[in-house]
Amino acid sequence: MQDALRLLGNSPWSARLGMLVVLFYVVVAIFAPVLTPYGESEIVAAEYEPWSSEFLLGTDNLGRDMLTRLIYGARNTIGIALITTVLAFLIGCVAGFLAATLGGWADQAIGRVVDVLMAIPQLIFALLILTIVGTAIPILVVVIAVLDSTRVFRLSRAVAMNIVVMDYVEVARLRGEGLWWIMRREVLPNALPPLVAEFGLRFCFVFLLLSALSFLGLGIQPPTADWGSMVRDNATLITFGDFTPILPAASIALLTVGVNFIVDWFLHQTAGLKDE
Amino acid sequence: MTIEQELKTLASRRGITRRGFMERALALGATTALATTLADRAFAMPKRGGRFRLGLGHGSTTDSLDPATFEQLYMQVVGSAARNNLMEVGQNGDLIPELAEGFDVSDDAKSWKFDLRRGVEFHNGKTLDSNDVVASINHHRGADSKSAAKSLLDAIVDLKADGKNAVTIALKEGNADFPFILSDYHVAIMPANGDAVDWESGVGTGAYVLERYEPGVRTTFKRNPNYFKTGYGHFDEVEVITIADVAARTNALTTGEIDAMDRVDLKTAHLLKRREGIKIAETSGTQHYTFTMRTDTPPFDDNDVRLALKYAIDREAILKTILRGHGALGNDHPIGLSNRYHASGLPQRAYDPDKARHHLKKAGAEGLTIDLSAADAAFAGAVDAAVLYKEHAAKAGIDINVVREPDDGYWANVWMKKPYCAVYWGGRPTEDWMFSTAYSADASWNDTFWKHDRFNELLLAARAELDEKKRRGMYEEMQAIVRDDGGVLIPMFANYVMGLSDKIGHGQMAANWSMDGFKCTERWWFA
Amino acid sequence: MTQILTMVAQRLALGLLTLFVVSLIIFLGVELLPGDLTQAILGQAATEETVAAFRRELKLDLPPHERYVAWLGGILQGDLGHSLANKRAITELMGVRLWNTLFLAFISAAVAVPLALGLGILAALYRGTPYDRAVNIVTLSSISFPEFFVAYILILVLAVQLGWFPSISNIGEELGFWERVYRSILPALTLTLVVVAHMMRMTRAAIINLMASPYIEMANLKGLPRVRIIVRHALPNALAPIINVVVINLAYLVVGVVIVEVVFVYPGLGQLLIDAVRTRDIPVVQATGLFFAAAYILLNLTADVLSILTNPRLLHPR
Amino acid sequence: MNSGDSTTDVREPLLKMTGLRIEGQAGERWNEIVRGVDVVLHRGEVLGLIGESGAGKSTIGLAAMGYARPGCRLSGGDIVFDGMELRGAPEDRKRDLRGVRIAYVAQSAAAAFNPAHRLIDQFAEAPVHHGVKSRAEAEADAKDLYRRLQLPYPEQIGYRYPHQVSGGQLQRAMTAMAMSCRPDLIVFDEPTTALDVTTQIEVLAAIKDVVRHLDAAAIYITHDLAVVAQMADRIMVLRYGDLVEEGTADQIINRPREKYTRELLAVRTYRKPDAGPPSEAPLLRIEGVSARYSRSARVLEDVDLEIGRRRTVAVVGESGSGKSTLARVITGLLPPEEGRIFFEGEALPPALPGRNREMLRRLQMIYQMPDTALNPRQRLRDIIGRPLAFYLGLTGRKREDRVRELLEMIELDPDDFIDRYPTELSGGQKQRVCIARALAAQPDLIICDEVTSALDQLVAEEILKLLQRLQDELHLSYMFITHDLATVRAISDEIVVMLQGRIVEQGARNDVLTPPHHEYTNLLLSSVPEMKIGWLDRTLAEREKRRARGEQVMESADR
Repeated sequence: MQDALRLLGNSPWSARLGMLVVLFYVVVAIFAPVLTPYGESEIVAAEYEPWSSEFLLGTDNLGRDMLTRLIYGARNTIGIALITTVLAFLIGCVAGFLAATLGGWADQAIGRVVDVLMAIPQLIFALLILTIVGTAIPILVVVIAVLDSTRVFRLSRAVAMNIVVMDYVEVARLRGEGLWWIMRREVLPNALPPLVAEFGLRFCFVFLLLSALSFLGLGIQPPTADWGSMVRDNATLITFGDFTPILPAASIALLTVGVNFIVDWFLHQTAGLKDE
Repeated sequence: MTIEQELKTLASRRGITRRGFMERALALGATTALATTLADRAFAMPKRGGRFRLGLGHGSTTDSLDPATFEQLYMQVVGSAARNNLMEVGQNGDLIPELAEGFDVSDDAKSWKFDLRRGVEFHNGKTLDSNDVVASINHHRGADSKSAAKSLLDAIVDLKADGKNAVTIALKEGNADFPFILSDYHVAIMPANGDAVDWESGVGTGAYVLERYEPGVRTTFKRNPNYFKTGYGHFDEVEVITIADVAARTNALTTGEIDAMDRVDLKTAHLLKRREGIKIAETSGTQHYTFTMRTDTPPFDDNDVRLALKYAIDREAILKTILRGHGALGNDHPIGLSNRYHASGLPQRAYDPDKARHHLKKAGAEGLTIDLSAADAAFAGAVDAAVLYKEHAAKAGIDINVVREPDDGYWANVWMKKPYCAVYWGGRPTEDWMFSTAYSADASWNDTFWKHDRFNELLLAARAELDEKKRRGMYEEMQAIVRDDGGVLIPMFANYVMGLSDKIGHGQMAANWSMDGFKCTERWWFA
Repeated sequence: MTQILTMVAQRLALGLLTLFVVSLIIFLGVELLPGDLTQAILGQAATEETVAAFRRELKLDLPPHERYVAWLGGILQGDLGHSLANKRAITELMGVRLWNTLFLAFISAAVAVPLALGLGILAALYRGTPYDRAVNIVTLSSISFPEFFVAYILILVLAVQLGWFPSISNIGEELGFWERVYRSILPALTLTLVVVAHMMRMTRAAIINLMASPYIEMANLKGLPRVRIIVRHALPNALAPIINVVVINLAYLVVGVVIVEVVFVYPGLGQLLIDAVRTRDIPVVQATGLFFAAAYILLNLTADVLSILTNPRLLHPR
Repeated sequence: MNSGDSTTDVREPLLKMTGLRIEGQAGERWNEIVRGVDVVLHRGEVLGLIGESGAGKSTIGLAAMGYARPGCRLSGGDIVFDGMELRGAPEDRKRDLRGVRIAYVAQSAAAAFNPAHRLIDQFAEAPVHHGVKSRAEAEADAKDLYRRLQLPYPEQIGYRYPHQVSGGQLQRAMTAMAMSCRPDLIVFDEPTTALDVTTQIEVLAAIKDVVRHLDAAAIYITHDLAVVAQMADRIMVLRYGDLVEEGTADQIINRPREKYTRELLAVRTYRKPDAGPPSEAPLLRIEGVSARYSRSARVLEDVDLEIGRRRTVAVVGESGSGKSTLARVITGLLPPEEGRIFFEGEALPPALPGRNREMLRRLQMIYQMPDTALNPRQRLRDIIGRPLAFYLGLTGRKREDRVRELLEMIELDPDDFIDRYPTELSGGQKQRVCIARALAAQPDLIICDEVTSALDQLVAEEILKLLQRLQDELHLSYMFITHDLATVRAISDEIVVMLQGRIVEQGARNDVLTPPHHEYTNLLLSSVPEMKIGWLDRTLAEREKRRARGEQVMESADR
């Protein structure tokens, strides 16, 4: 704990900025109902009200408060991206550790399945599946998680490969420990740093993929506030130099920049790890 | 608004002549010189030349030149550039002969004879004759036809060439509006190839000769030097480009990469208008948006529920927010202001939560919760409209749950399947056509599954009725019936809003379809 | 040498197997699409009669496995079939767009790869300096922006306000090379911004990773200058990971550019696929999906082979 | 370029470092790792730096080139090379010296050669870059030096890639590379530590010959006093960054003044008392075992072996002799291709999954690298506690007590250590924990795979003594795998000598160590450096003499 604090104390400004940003987003996301002046999809005024003391960032195309939408957007978008990433890591890590620990044909089999999944472009795969099964949020989460878990698999397998050759894993095998114990107690704790870093990066990718899907009209569905569709809904305004659509896009960018800064620094700390 | 702006708006309004414009301008206080300049600019004589680049929000790689498969604006415009019909709807909405010279009709409106224009040449040099017309119409008929126009032409029991330059058509039952059907974009005339027609080559009699066709990308044309109409087809070259993304379309127009675009983003129309060198053109036709209830499914089988839902929507707000005013209020029947027999006497239905509650109570359905399916495939802004509607209905004690359906497969899986959903209708030029397409009990697109005996009787009677006044009475009664009993909620009629470079000159714009009735290529010019 | 040939042959066989499985998945996936082609093509205008007629004509009433076998057989003979929607040969439909996609990928890569390698090497060379930090932060930020956002900003600045480049890529076969390049600059620039960061960071990381190895210290102690150390001693050994990341990004340039194509109206394969999905044009979806998978597999194969070829241990066996 | 400026005063030292201070970075703090050491080196002189890990000897060696590793900095003192101040000198001035006038030979040639380039290209790089020689001259010179260093095929070997050449040859090629510009000073940083003992002697001979021949000054860094005694004129003994003692080789070896030096000299003198012949039936019996890794050549060929109760059997051999494979076969990690293994007369299932928990419990293993044998994310409580829970079902209080007991047994204070992570331990302490973990299972036989070779000599000796005490107290049997004959002498009851997967000689300790030996045993034994000045020269002369007499003298396989 103290180590962690000391580490924080020594972090560069970019990482601190990143942490500040992420912390800010988390607080905003958690306390969205408290922070927002209006309801998520409540129509409170005429559409496209300018910025004012009543509507700090004006209103959107339906007359909903922009600030409220942005804050709820944080909640929805981050929440969904987070759940998706966690799920992707659950699937990817278990598969990756299994492949590395079992080796042999099991490794080959899992590897081939992942190869196949990876051979189909992610966005296009998502597009296909989402048109097949519809775009309910749980489905969206599962589909993206499965697709993304292939990338997690690659990393977790590579990392675990380096760990399973360690003598302490052999000690555990010789002791007669089961597969699950080895994966959970010997491999996982040692694979954590690169995986945590990867988690940050993957979170960003999922986040961007979600907004890309929203942009194509297949992401989170209205009236749920979501940054990707907020950009799309107001995209034409950009041509006329209007700020409104830039706000959610900037929110996306700021968060990913923040996460990337932290990851970057974290990777630097656990040097020698590459960012794929 | 300065005089100049007002005059410009005036000039773009339909129905005004050059003379009327001049009078109005002088009345507004403009000098004669200014009025003349403006009038010249607005009603300038067409000039020849230039390459007209048109960006349209439709078009897909899977498009084909077969008019039987036409379903969206891109192919409709492309088809209209290359081909003509027997009849056409003119710029002021009148039906005028195109490839036909005229027609004769029997008193019962069952037998029709169309005389063809002589000496019209196809792009490949072949002269138009009655065989081409028969083949082109038969292309949509018969058991194996997959044409969307098949049901339109079902009424034809016999179709024959009458010599080289005439065609006779016999109908199952009388229909005074039959020539309108022949102006439909599907029924374009193409060169016959034996019994079939040659649609693959894109050869027609139209103002432009197809040069290169890349489905989903663009189509290029050259002017047809032998075009049979005079005073049409001014551009040397035409390029029709698919630009699906509205932002990209807008950018292309602002940066001058295209000269005109369809479906302006209504949110930014006012900003686009302010751009130098760009003007907004708008026509209000028959296009309308609906929320469609299946009257054969509870709770929509109860007319009080239907009425409650009709009273629970704030049409003004929806028109203002979704269309940003580019349209007209709907009165829960599909006949628009531009239709001949529009029932202007019917009171406009307004937002009235109390009345909605009253009907709800009568139906014993207080605290009603229903799903409303919508997707932007239904119409642009459908989901937003549904969300707004949800807010309005909440005040009437109705809980509407907006279900956003995927755009893909919307027409297959939602429309005519889900009990309450958003739909758009391009509208039809005649009342009979509209009603018999979607409201008569046996219509295949009766998407409300509505059966009303009196309405169906009136429909048959009106179709064969040649007395103008009686006919009007019947159609007005039918509109009232649909309004008060039908399963359709029609909050608004949507204008066609187009963006044009101000270098584009045009006359009065036809309101029957978008892009000057699909005929912008032959009617517009570079001023 | 035979060892290398065996390894390459193995990779090739694996790639073909993967491709086969992918073809199966694509075929089944497309079969599962809801709604069907006829309905999509005829849209609101589809009646039961017309739909039935259409289905019969397209042989959609045959069982799926028969169609799969026929499809695969056709592909093996170089016949991708015909579009259900407009009956054009798929090879013809894909041909032009394939060329467009490759062209865009090529000009983006031509800018992005040398730029990324150069920046990466410089960042490794001047590690820890303000230059390094600046490049790092700029590239980090550029991967953090959604693609469509970058695209719109570029359009706003370079096309709408400055008017330097066209905002849409109206590409046709009749255009000359430079005219094509000119019209593709904005999408290429967007793609470049998206992929440069990844490649640059990987190059830098791969080189820095090696900078701690004893042979780099040795080179230092031979009194060699830093540039020579990085270019001659670090780079050759960092090639495998760099090739890998370059290939991943090249694959992205070929298969992942749907959004850029939409925003810039670039007539590439991605749009073809999206159109085909939308209209349920099964053969086109299958053919393009398969092509994308094949491109990905082929590029990965290339990376594998190049990694083998740059590994002296495999190239010069004992 | 040979000896620099000829006008320099002869008595002026070539290198003079005074009050040298070097700091290393630990997290954000800087710790002093060399604390004011003076080093003086004259032309033609060889200076030995000796000490255990952490003594700062490599750091000092590199400082002679004005170089500090990343994470280190030269924080104080002067470094004057041939009249030039190196500390604080601009980087390109130092670059002009490095490789040309001062050269470096690294510990692991396999790692220090760039795998992407041929040996001769790497040889030629420095002279060509610094403008000392043309490429052609450099190549010709390389071949000369390769010949001088007794590399096989000196004309062709330079055109190979590093991975195509064996470790001993690489080390010689690296020495040649260091010579390429005929430097005035060469820093040898543990050049033979990674080599087998029979190879080491040949490389030592080559280095000594070439240094003498070229009349270069050298700094020779090692942790092995016996080796440095052969190479150096003068020796500096270092500990924790401080100078302990400095003197001529003769004085340090024969008349050490400091206690620490005497301790270093005294390692390898421990001897286990003679146990006599085995009494009971063997605990472990191996019959005709052959094994191979998938599709490669056989690494074990028809091995027979017995280990009695309370006895220590040392398996000795060089790398690649199959001794570690033997351990893997016994533990079941690599099922044998042929042959069987009996434990207390009962046949053991060949593969690990076939063995039951009781069989696994009775056979434990301790590894060479305690760093990798302990999970860095577990506390000692869990590391030692897990076998207790797993095999013996101990939980809660009972388990805790037993863990403490075991910690006391390996001489670590339970209160202090029980909650530590492995990273908070020294190497020796880690190895003790490994022992405790093995003991927790209450085994009958422990396989010790090179358990002392990664440790400093003094620490290693402690571990050996601990193992011996535990054997006496707990009646354990050990199978001791090692390449270090000093360890074998110290701890074994019986010795098994392996070469290329076969057993070439086995028997009671004294029988094997007393002549006549098997020829290979002889080579092994005679290659172990002795703590005597001139041993290297004498041994080489002896071998030469025997060769001259026409006897066949076995040579290192790495030649």
